[in-house]
Amino acid sequence: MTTRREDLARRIEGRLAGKSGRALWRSLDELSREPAVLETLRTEFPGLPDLAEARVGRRRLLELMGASFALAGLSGCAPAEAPGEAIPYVTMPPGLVPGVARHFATAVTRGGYADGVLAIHQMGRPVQLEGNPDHPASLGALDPIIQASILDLYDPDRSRTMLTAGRVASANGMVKALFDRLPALTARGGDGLRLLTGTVTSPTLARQIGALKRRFPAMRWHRWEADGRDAVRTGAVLAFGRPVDAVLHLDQAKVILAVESDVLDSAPGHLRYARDFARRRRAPEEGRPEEMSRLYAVESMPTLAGARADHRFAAGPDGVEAVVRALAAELGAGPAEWRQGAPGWLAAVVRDLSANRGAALVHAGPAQSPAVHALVHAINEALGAPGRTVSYIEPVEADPVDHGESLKGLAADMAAGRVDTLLILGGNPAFTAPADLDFARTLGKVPFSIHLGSAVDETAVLCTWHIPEAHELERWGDARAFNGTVTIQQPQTRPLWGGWSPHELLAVFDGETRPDGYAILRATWMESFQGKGDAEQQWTDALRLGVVADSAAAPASVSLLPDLATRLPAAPARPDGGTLTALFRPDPWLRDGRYANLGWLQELPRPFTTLTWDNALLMAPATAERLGLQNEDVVEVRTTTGHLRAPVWRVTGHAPDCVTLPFGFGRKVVGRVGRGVGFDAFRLRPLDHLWRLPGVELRKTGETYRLAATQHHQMIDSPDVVRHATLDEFRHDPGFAKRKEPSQSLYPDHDYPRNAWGMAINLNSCIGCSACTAACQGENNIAVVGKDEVLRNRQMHWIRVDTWYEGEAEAPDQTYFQPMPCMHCENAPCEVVCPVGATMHDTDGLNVMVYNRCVGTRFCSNNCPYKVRRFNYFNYAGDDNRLSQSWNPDVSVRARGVMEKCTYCIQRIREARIAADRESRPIRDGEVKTACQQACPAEAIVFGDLNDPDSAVSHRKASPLDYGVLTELNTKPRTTFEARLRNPNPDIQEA
Amino acid sequence: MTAHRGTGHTFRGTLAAFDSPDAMLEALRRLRQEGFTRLEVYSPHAVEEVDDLLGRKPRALPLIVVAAGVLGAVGGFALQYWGMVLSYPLNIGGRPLNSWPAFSTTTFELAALAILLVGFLAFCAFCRLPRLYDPIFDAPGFEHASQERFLIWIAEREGRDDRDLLQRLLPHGEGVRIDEVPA
Amino acid sequence: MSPSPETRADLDRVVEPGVTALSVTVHVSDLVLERRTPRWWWIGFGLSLGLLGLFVVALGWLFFRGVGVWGIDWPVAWGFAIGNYVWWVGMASGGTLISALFFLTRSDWRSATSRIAETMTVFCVACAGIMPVIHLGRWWYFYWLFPYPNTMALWPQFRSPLHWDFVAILVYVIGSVLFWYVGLLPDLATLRDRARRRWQRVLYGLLALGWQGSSRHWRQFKILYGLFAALMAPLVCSIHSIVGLDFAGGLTPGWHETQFPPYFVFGAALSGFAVVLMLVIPLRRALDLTGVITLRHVDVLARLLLTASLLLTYCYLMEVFMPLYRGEEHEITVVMAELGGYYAPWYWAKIILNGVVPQLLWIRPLRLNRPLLFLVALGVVVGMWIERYVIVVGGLHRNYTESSWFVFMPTVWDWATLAGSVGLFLTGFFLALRFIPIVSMFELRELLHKKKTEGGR
Amino acid sequence: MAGVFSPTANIVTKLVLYGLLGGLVTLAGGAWFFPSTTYATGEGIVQPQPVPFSHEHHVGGLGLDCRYCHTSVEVSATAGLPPTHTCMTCHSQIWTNAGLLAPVRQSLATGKPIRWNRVNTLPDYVFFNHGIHVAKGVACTTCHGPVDRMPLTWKGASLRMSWCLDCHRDPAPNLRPKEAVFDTDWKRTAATPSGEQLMTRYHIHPETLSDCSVCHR
Repeated sequence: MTTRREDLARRIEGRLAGKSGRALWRSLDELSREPAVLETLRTEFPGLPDLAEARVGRRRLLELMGASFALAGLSGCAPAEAPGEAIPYVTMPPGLVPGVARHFATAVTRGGYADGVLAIHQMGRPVQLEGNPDHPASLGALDPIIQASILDLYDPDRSRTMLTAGRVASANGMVKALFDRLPALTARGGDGLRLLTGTVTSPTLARQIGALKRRFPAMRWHRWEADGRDAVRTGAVLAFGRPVDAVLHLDQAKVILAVESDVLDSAPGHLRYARDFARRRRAPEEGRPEEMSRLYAVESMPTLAGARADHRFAAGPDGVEAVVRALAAELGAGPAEWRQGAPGWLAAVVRDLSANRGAALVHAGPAQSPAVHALVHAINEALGAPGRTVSYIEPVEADPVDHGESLKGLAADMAAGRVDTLLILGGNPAFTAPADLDFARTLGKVPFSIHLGSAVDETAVLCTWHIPEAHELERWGDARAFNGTVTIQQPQTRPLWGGWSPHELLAVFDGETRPDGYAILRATWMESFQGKGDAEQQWTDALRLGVVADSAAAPASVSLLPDLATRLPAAPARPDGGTLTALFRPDPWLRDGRYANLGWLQELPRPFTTLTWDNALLMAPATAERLGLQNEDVVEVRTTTGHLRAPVWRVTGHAPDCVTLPFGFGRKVVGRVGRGVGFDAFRLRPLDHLWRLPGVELRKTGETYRLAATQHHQMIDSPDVVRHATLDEFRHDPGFAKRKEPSQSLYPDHDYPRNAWGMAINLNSCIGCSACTAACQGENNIAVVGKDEVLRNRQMHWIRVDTWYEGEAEAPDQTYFQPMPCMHCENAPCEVVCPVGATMHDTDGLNVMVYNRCVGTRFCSNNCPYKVRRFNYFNYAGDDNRLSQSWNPDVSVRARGVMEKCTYCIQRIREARIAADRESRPIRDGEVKTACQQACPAEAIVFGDLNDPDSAVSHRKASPLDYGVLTELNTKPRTTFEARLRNPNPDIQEA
Repeated sequence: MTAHRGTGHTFRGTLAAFDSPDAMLEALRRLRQEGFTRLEVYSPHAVEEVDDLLGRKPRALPLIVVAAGVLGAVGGFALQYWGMVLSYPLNIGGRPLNSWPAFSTTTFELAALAILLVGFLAFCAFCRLPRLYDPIFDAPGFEHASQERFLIWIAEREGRDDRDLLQRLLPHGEGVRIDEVPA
Repeated sequence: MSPSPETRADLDRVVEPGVTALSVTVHVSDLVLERRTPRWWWIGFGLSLGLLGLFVVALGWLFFRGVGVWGIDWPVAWGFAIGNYVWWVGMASGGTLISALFFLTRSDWRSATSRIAETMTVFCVACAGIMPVIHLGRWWYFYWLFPYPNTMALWPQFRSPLHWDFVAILVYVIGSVLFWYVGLLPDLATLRDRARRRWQRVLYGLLALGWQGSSRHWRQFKILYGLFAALMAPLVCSIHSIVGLDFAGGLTPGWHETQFPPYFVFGAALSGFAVVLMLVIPLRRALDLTGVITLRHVDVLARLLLTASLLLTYCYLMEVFMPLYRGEEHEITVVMAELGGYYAPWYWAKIILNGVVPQLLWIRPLRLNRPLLFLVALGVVVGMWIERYVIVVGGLHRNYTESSWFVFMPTVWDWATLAGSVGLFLTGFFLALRFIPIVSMFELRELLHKKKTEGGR
Repeated sequence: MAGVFSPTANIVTKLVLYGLLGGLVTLAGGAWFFPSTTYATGEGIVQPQPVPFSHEHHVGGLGLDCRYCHTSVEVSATAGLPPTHTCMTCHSQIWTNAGLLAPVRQSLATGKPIRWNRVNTLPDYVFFNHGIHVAKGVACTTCHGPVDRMPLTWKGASLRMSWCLDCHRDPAPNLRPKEAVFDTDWKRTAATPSGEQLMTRYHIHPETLSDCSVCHR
């Protein structure tokens, strides 16, 4: 194998000799189509169908449609052409059955923290990710970002060769270059050797770095995570004197105050938290109304938690901190003067919290100041939360330090020329570093710098060496989850482009020329398994289950330090009227920009704004009103750190007097997808104001910039689409969501003797995280269409998450999320109007779509009252540059001119049906899970057989809250919703 | 020798041309009284009375067309019934397989189609069209029949010489004698 | 032929004095056979060809890239193509109504205008027939709508209004072409006999199929033509009812209208008469036909235009009244959106052009003022296109699901397709002007004869 | 003035009309019959192969079971092609130097797979599953033809949609007892249960089998 890799490398070197800069990247791109390269790749992975051929194979569908229609139609498919090739293995991998999917447990990290996944393999290649039910952070669910990592794996824009100074180099060259430096370094005890990583939770990496430190005492290890949790860490240190991590138990929490909390969007363990939260919100319809939790939220920029809150209060950053301080004071954790100026509603909240001592919880997001976090710890203490609704564990991050300080130090040393060998393991600091560090320029001064990265990015081009990083699905590794649980990451395929893992790179320092990641990892664990019984057995179990048994972090016994209040930094001054504060927030999907080249994420509508393919300067409608700004007006943003131009977008429920600058966009050196998308907010983000920067000036430029939003009408008009009530109303009238249904019909009642598939979507559970949309996109080969098409409202998502506001646009009383897949109406209006019968019912009552019969009249879409059908206006799938083997082979790739829509994942139903029929038994409940159901962290979506009274879905539909949308049209939808319940605090309602 | 040539005249005969339909009709009437049977009229537009004088009643075409219409309708409905109920029955939007109200429009249209096509073909058949050549076209002055003249063709009666008789019968019209119509 | 003071008598005359069977025959056939092509023809034909070229380009790009080149989006998945289709097929009805319906009513003013009307129909239908095909996402599979035996063992879905429509337009194309051609036979024979150039005699000889004008031919001709007329009249109504059902058959608010079938028939008639007027007014001068296409014709057509406009206006009122009366929330939303929403300007333009302006024609002097009449007709033609456009997008852009509300923004290719189709029509019509007798000669001979026997009026 | 056309014109007209009619009939007939020609279906067509593998010899002659090479046929959508190793299990012992088998040995040596030419293929939008058919008593030979008599493998059936539907609508005639599914020279005897009996035994419900979603996703 290695030999073949090397002569690939040599061939590539030959091809690229003398090329540099632009030309280099372009030819790299061409290279990916080079027969020579393809040849090597294919023989490297017999499992993969030949890339070129696979492409053709996939395209054959399209050809069939475009090709001469002389006889094609008469015969249904073209006259027999050469059927192409069939390529078997040379040696069948053990346990592989061609055509049968296999699951392997591993983990994918996000900001260093692991989410357990199952990689689903077809013909020996991973095609999809699902959550690992045995993993504490995932419990079988997945968020869009982790799901998209499979797309990242197959991203053709990932870097494929070693580069030095823009020229292609061989691995040996790199190893040699590193070896050459070792003697000098050793002599200096490692002085000038620096390591820069993101948040590290990997025990193995920690072990390796530890060893490296022992060998080079003067080496320094720097950390930088752009959307990191410095404030959380510092807050803990302020409160307890040492860093600890907090693990929440929302299933125990009756009353919760979320302080711009990321508990439902992105906090480590948010999937788990979402599930616990949702369970308690479903309690009333399951007959335990007293268990329903109550959620308060105070925040500047809307969060998912805020959207689900029973009472949401918008306040600027200063206002938020004032609230927390006042709350602390009320609970005796702070001086009385903090109370003054507290908003009226706080009293009621305090009463509610302290009334539920031991079942109350306060949580603050990473964008809040350390003071807030410290106070939150104090408040929780006062509320008797520790041990009940929150518990403290030893930090999951290895050797936690303050990332900001750490990076600052590195920048200073680089500027001063004290760094001569710099290893950057992942991450893209040249892009994400605070503006005032001027990191990019100083990085250029480092004589020998190695960047290990999965793609050529802003940092790669500044380093003397770039090493293609093996994707997490391509390499051996380990990582810890929010509660410390370790997962061993096993490679799902050989590195497609011969990437290196950080473990392997560090091992080069131990004199290894071809380090073996597997051996390195195994060493760590064999050691730690020693003396705990059969190490080999534990190792295989860990691999099989995807978690290392009882590896969760030890609980930390901490006690609150006295006189916390006095040690806190002063509260931020309330900005005098008029001046705006800028809030820096990560884009929900691109985070710090590392996912910018993933089409799925670019096109996934952002919560609240429903924006795609762009970031925007977000502000409250009132603020926009005051400044005379409309959506899409371009303004010049001036701060002490610089200025940039950004389009404006109004966000209902945003706090006044502050504007949000989402970062992660505006990448410069990036693949084809992420190029020229959005503006770079990092350019304004200073180190000492990572999350909020006062004194921003906006100047209207008079220009406008079109933004691609997917929902243009968000204020609820018709009361029937989203039905809701308060807990009390529900108690008095449980059937409030029911309406009079049309009783008689012209049409006969079809009966569905075998199965009657149906879906129930619980609006009490749904947190609007879009995991369903992303999962559906991956499972069903849904194409990415690009900004121009979204501007024409041609996005293809089969299940969309509608976002509704009620009340006045300023501060909406309520935000509702409603996932909308196909309703699979029994009297489907779409079917009747199709002139070729391309869509019809099957015996299980599914509203199915035969893509290849569709001629594209689009009448079905016009006639669909729910507007859930999507049309291929162009050859979207064909124009997509993703590698052909990344498509799901169980689902047709749709061609130009064809209508498509949610099929309840018919491919999964058919698979289960065949399995069941082979054993001549009925399909068991839960045997078929749709992709959206699988991914939903909140268990909002349940799918199953309506003929089976004991099926989960039948139970859901038996709920009094169950209702169908637009049933007055006598469409008889199979997909129904459970109405949303709110649990408002009566005291506040009166106020 | 008396073989019909489509337009119903024999080789020998007389072609009389008139400037007005009334004169033509007058002559025709007299010819009938004298017992001339094999006559044909060529005119630039239809003249109602001619048919009565020549005693010809059209019946076939309407019947054929009606029959075609009925067949078209029945066939049209049968086609749809076959496709939707018998050949490949599918549950389309929960509608009954035999959605006859929905089939009615197509049934009507197909009936109309049958009428149009059959009607035209039958018309061609009855008029023996297309027939690019006919001896009558070679008759001198015949081209006026499509413009402003009204012609009567009087077939010569076997073994009789009607010249004087015709002279008498058509005094005002200028009769034209044709000896031989080149075949 | 200067416009003499128009008295009652003038308005009753369908033929000016001094026009004889021969003079008509000679004049009309010489237009085709003898007269050298006038400059205005060349100019007009050139422009038409230019537009036709645009059509070709537009379709080429469409076929190459896909229907995405148009502005259609989600939820507005139908745009210009369908609007154009309804518009063209509507105008086509004008010819059929005049030549079929008024044949049955034995209206003597029909004879001189029928040929122009029918020819117009043929080319309108051609334009209409193209639209539904090119609007398909995969137009190259349009023949899947034919019920033909295939190895997929599949059939079209006969319940779909689109399929009714497909059959209807097919029958209508065949019908109007046959009707037109049968009506042409005697005149083609006349051309054959009057032609002096060899190629003309051969050409028209072939086209005339050997028509002799014998009593036998005339007899069968009369029957067939009567039957066709009796069939085409209801057929044309069925076409537009079905086109109406394309929308009424769907449950989209604003489309699901019981009144649509008659509504569309009225609309079709209105636009049809308008186009005939737009053609007749200039042609009677340009081709020196004032002798046979008299003020009476103009007057009658204008009255018909007015009548149709009144009928349609009633439908417009109902279109607003019924939803309010039914009180169905979404339908009201759509009505309100049309009255005051994004498409309000279009909506009101349609009301003014189709409903208000034609009311001028109550006044006879205005009715007889040809330039004004031409403008009114032009307004109606434009107005009718707008009506179709508003119907198509109106219901879709304010559908049941508020979260999908969005508007339709046409692209340059939408406009190119529309303009191009006009080019196709004009090209065809100009060719017809040059090569076929644009007035039915034999019918006029018949008419003149009838008039004479009735006593020379 | 003489007429435009001579008498021959009428004959020519007739000829042209009959010609058109004939042409139309031929065209329709052609369109009707062409799809069922082997040219269109590829039925019975042999594909050239890198190694002239003979099912006749291996199955008919040596009596190898289908599953020996097509291992996944019972459990998977695809029957599976034998890896080079499978060939070598025998051919490392016998015919070790046969020139015909050079490509096989080379494949093993170089690790480059043998590139066979497909004989049967379906469009990408059709999803066929071998496992379920085998499980319900549809034999290999039912669709692939008399494999045991194929010196070089040819396409056994048209694989047209209508061909699939024929069986999905009326499976009975094509069913045999499960245990005989891989038996290439099986004959229906008086003892064999009827197709109807097998349908009940294997719970086959034709009314569900012509659902579009059975094959199209």
